[in-house]
Amino acid sequence: MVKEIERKLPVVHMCTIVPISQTVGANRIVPTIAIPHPLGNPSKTPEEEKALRRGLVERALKALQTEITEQTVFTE
Amino acid sequence: MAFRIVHYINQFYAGIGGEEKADYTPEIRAGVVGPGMALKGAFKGEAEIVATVICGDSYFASNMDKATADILAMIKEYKPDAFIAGPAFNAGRYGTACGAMCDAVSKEFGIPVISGMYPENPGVEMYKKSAWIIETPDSAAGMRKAVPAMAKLALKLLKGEALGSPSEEGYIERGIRKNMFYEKLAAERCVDMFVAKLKGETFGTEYKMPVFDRVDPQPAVKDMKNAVIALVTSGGICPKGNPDHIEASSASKFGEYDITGVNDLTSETYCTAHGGYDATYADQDADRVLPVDVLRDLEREGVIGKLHNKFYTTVGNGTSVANAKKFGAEIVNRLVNDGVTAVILTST
Amino acid sequence: MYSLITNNAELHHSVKSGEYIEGSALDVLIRVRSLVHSGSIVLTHTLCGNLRPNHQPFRSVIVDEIQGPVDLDSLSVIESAVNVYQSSPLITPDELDDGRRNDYAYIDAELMRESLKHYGLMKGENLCNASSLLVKEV
Amino acid sequence: MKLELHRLKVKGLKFGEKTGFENGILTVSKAEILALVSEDPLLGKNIDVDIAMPGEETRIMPVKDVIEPRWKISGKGQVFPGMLSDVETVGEGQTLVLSGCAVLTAGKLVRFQEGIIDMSGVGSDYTPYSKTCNVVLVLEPSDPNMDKHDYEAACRIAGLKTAAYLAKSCAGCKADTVEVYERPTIREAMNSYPELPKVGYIYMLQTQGLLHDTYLYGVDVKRILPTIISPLEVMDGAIVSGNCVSACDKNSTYSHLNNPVIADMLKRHGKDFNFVACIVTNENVTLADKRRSSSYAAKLASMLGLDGVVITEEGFGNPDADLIMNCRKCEQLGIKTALLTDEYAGQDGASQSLADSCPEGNACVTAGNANEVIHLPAMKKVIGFAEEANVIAGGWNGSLADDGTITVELQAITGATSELGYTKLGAYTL
Repeated sequence: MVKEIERKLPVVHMCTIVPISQTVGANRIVPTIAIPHPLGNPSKTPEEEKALRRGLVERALKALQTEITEQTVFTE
Repeated sequence: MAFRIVHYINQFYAGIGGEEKADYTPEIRAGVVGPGMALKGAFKGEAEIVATVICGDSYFASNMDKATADILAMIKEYKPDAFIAGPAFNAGRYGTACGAMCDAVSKEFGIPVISGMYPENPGVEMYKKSAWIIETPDSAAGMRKAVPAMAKLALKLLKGEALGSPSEEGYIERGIRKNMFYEKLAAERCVDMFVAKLKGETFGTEYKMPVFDRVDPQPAVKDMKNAVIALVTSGGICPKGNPDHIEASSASKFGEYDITGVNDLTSETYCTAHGGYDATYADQDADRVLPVDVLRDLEREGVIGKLHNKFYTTVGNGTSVANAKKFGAEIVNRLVNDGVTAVILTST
Repeated sequence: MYSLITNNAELHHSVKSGEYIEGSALDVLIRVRSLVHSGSIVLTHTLCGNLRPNHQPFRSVIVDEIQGPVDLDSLSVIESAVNVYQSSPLITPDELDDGRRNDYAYIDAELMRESLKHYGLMKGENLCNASSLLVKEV
Repeated sequence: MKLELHRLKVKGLKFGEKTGFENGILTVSKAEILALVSEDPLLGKNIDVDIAMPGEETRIMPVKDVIEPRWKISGKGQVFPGMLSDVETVGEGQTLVLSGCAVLTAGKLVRFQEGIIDMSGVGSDYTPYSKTCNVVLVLEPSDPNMDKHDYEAACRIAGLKTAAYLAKSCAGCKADTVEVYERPTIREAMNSYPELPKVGYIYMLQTQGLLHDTYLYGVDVKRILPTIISPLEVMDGAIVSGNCVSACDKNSTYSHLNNPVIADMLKRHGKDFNFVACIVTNENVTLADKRRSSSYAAKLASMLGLDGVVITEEGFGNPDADLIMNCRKCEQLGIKTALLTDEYAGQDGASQSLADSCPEGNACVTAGNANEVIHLPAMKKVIGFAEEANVIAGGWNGSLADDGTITVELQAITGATSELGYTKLGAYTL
């Protein structure tokens, strides 16, 4: 799905299992926390969780603003 | 006695109109219409087009079940010996409609069903296992080449003649494995292939391992402050109660939902349809999969121009490569039409 | 902590620790998948040998139950198994006559015997080798 | 290492007083065989010995194993070392082979153990053992509640004893043909044919547990680390099958003895490549074992400096993972691979054939789709238990029709999709 979107629009793939994202052809990849809750962590307080989520989304926006020529995993 | 063929075409090839007529409801006309003429010529009397079904691409896409049932009923009276749809070249919705009708006709009447498409057409991946799809160029310029090949394959299937390999007959490999006795023992064939590989010679593997191809990255977003960001997820997040009944695995559809005025996804309003992971945490707070709350903050703070008012969702669990391809193509078309700048795709 | 996830009742009662899943082989695999998603490691392959989902109704998998990041090998092995079981006809234990049910249960237990011993899960048997000293990459 | 195979061409079978061979006809003494086999207290009283000839309207089922009668007439050790005879290394000297003849063990073991061999009709096209003159042992346990391990071992030994005995009884006869095999030591091999690529054969053996086991010199291969073996030892029965399940792609002892991959690689040795070594490895249940054995086998291949290896899998399901691991690890060490396996692509051929895959596996031959359905005509004579058709893997309730016809998947036919490639069957993509 990510490949079809990439044909026309820049897309950042936020997912937990990076190798799968690479296999299906995503070019901008942001690793996330866990499969059942990629952008959250139930063991944290709601505020901590939202801050965690914000950090990941900001990294995604940074990825969208970065020129790349090949598959890139944004870890910070 | 000539074979009886029913031909399926869309509103454009029937000369009714383009996009503006894409909601044309199914109609059947006796005899030949549009590209049917070329087919008739190619049949040289061995087969004749007894009726042509015409249906608008948009109508078919949004009323697939009803359209299919209505068309099957229309076709029944003409007692066809074979069904030909298209050729659709690289037209996505037309190709998907041709494929879907071929699938339905072959299941209902058990007769040969043939279409013609460009390999990249989403209809190919979705229906190559239920229909014979002749490989065509990506535009109608290829009509002169596509039609004779479709006619020839149709006649071969009708006469029950043995078929050559996909490349010999000109159809796209359907991915169905059939047993056959070779000349040599499998052991000897394996050692032959081994020697060819060692010597760097070309060889044809007997079984192709599934492998993924690549797409080049898009250029970066220059002006994030005025960018329209859209959210798409394969994590199955949808309004409470899953109104469109997106399947928990091998999803056959995707959902489009409006989030105008929605600043936070709560357990009362949103849930997950996904069957591929423990849904407790997503059901408690769907923001853990679809970060609407954070993106609304970023929108308010002017970091991004706007969060697109619609998000798209499907269940990326066992969804076939074909469906994933179809959803992606359809979703990105709608986003481009809505002026979206870039997409955040979340997966579980 | 090593644990056997199985829908084979007799086998479940003969091991030290594990979870009995009332239902089909697919239900067992889905339970294992949730454990893998939260960090558990699959120790025995999730597909059985030589028997299709519509032949062998029993499925047993030994996992090392851990909370932590996803183990990629375990994830690929469990997802491929779930895919095989979801895309082929399925048979459940109660669909078989007793004779066949017992034979399939017996073979399922037999094929796990070696591994259950290796991971010290058989009741009345202590760990017979130093697998517990296995050092995993930290 | 030098081994001569002295082949006696068996064209016919008949019962008689004394087991012996004369101008193409093997006389089988039922009394001698029954006496030999019923020495084992684990076997029941009404065991039977029957014969089945190619072309007869005869069906044999369920078949546990197929063994070619062989007997060493000179050289160290004896056939089926560590299983039937001493553990001494075999693979040199002279071995008598009753070509065109096979011993079949038939009998109920567990309720899904299967294997059909039709001596004529469409079913006979799908098994190499419809072309051999078959001496069939129909076995049963002395006590129906006997432990299944013991009974499986008893059936295995009975088959091997009978096969060895038949060959031994013809030891005096002059061979119709003699094949001579000479194998260099690895050092010699390394210095020969410098212009040819050095290659090997990774020989995967089924080792999942009861009814899914294979033995090397009598050792359960589940317990070994991958090791090097000479093809000539394989010809003397160093590898014996204890695998009863999935009739189509389990390697019968017969197919081990006559391993067609080894035969073809020996034939092309010195022309297309320098066949240096055979590496046997297993297919265990735990992932740790699969990782350990595949890394070990790939390391052996790389230590030997091989340029390429042929890899054959046995069985399907979790063994697919071992095949892919062996392939990927060898390719990553720069060792080119060619794979030989079979497929489970569903009865419509539309499902994914293997449960695992890797991009490195770009050279793959298969012995066909084991799920394809076949309709077997009724046979006049059935040796064994026909009603098993309803319970065997590859069959289903109602497989056996009242008129004696059977509808089953190829999976139920012994050797139909042999992953040693002992069949001309294969598949293509429609």
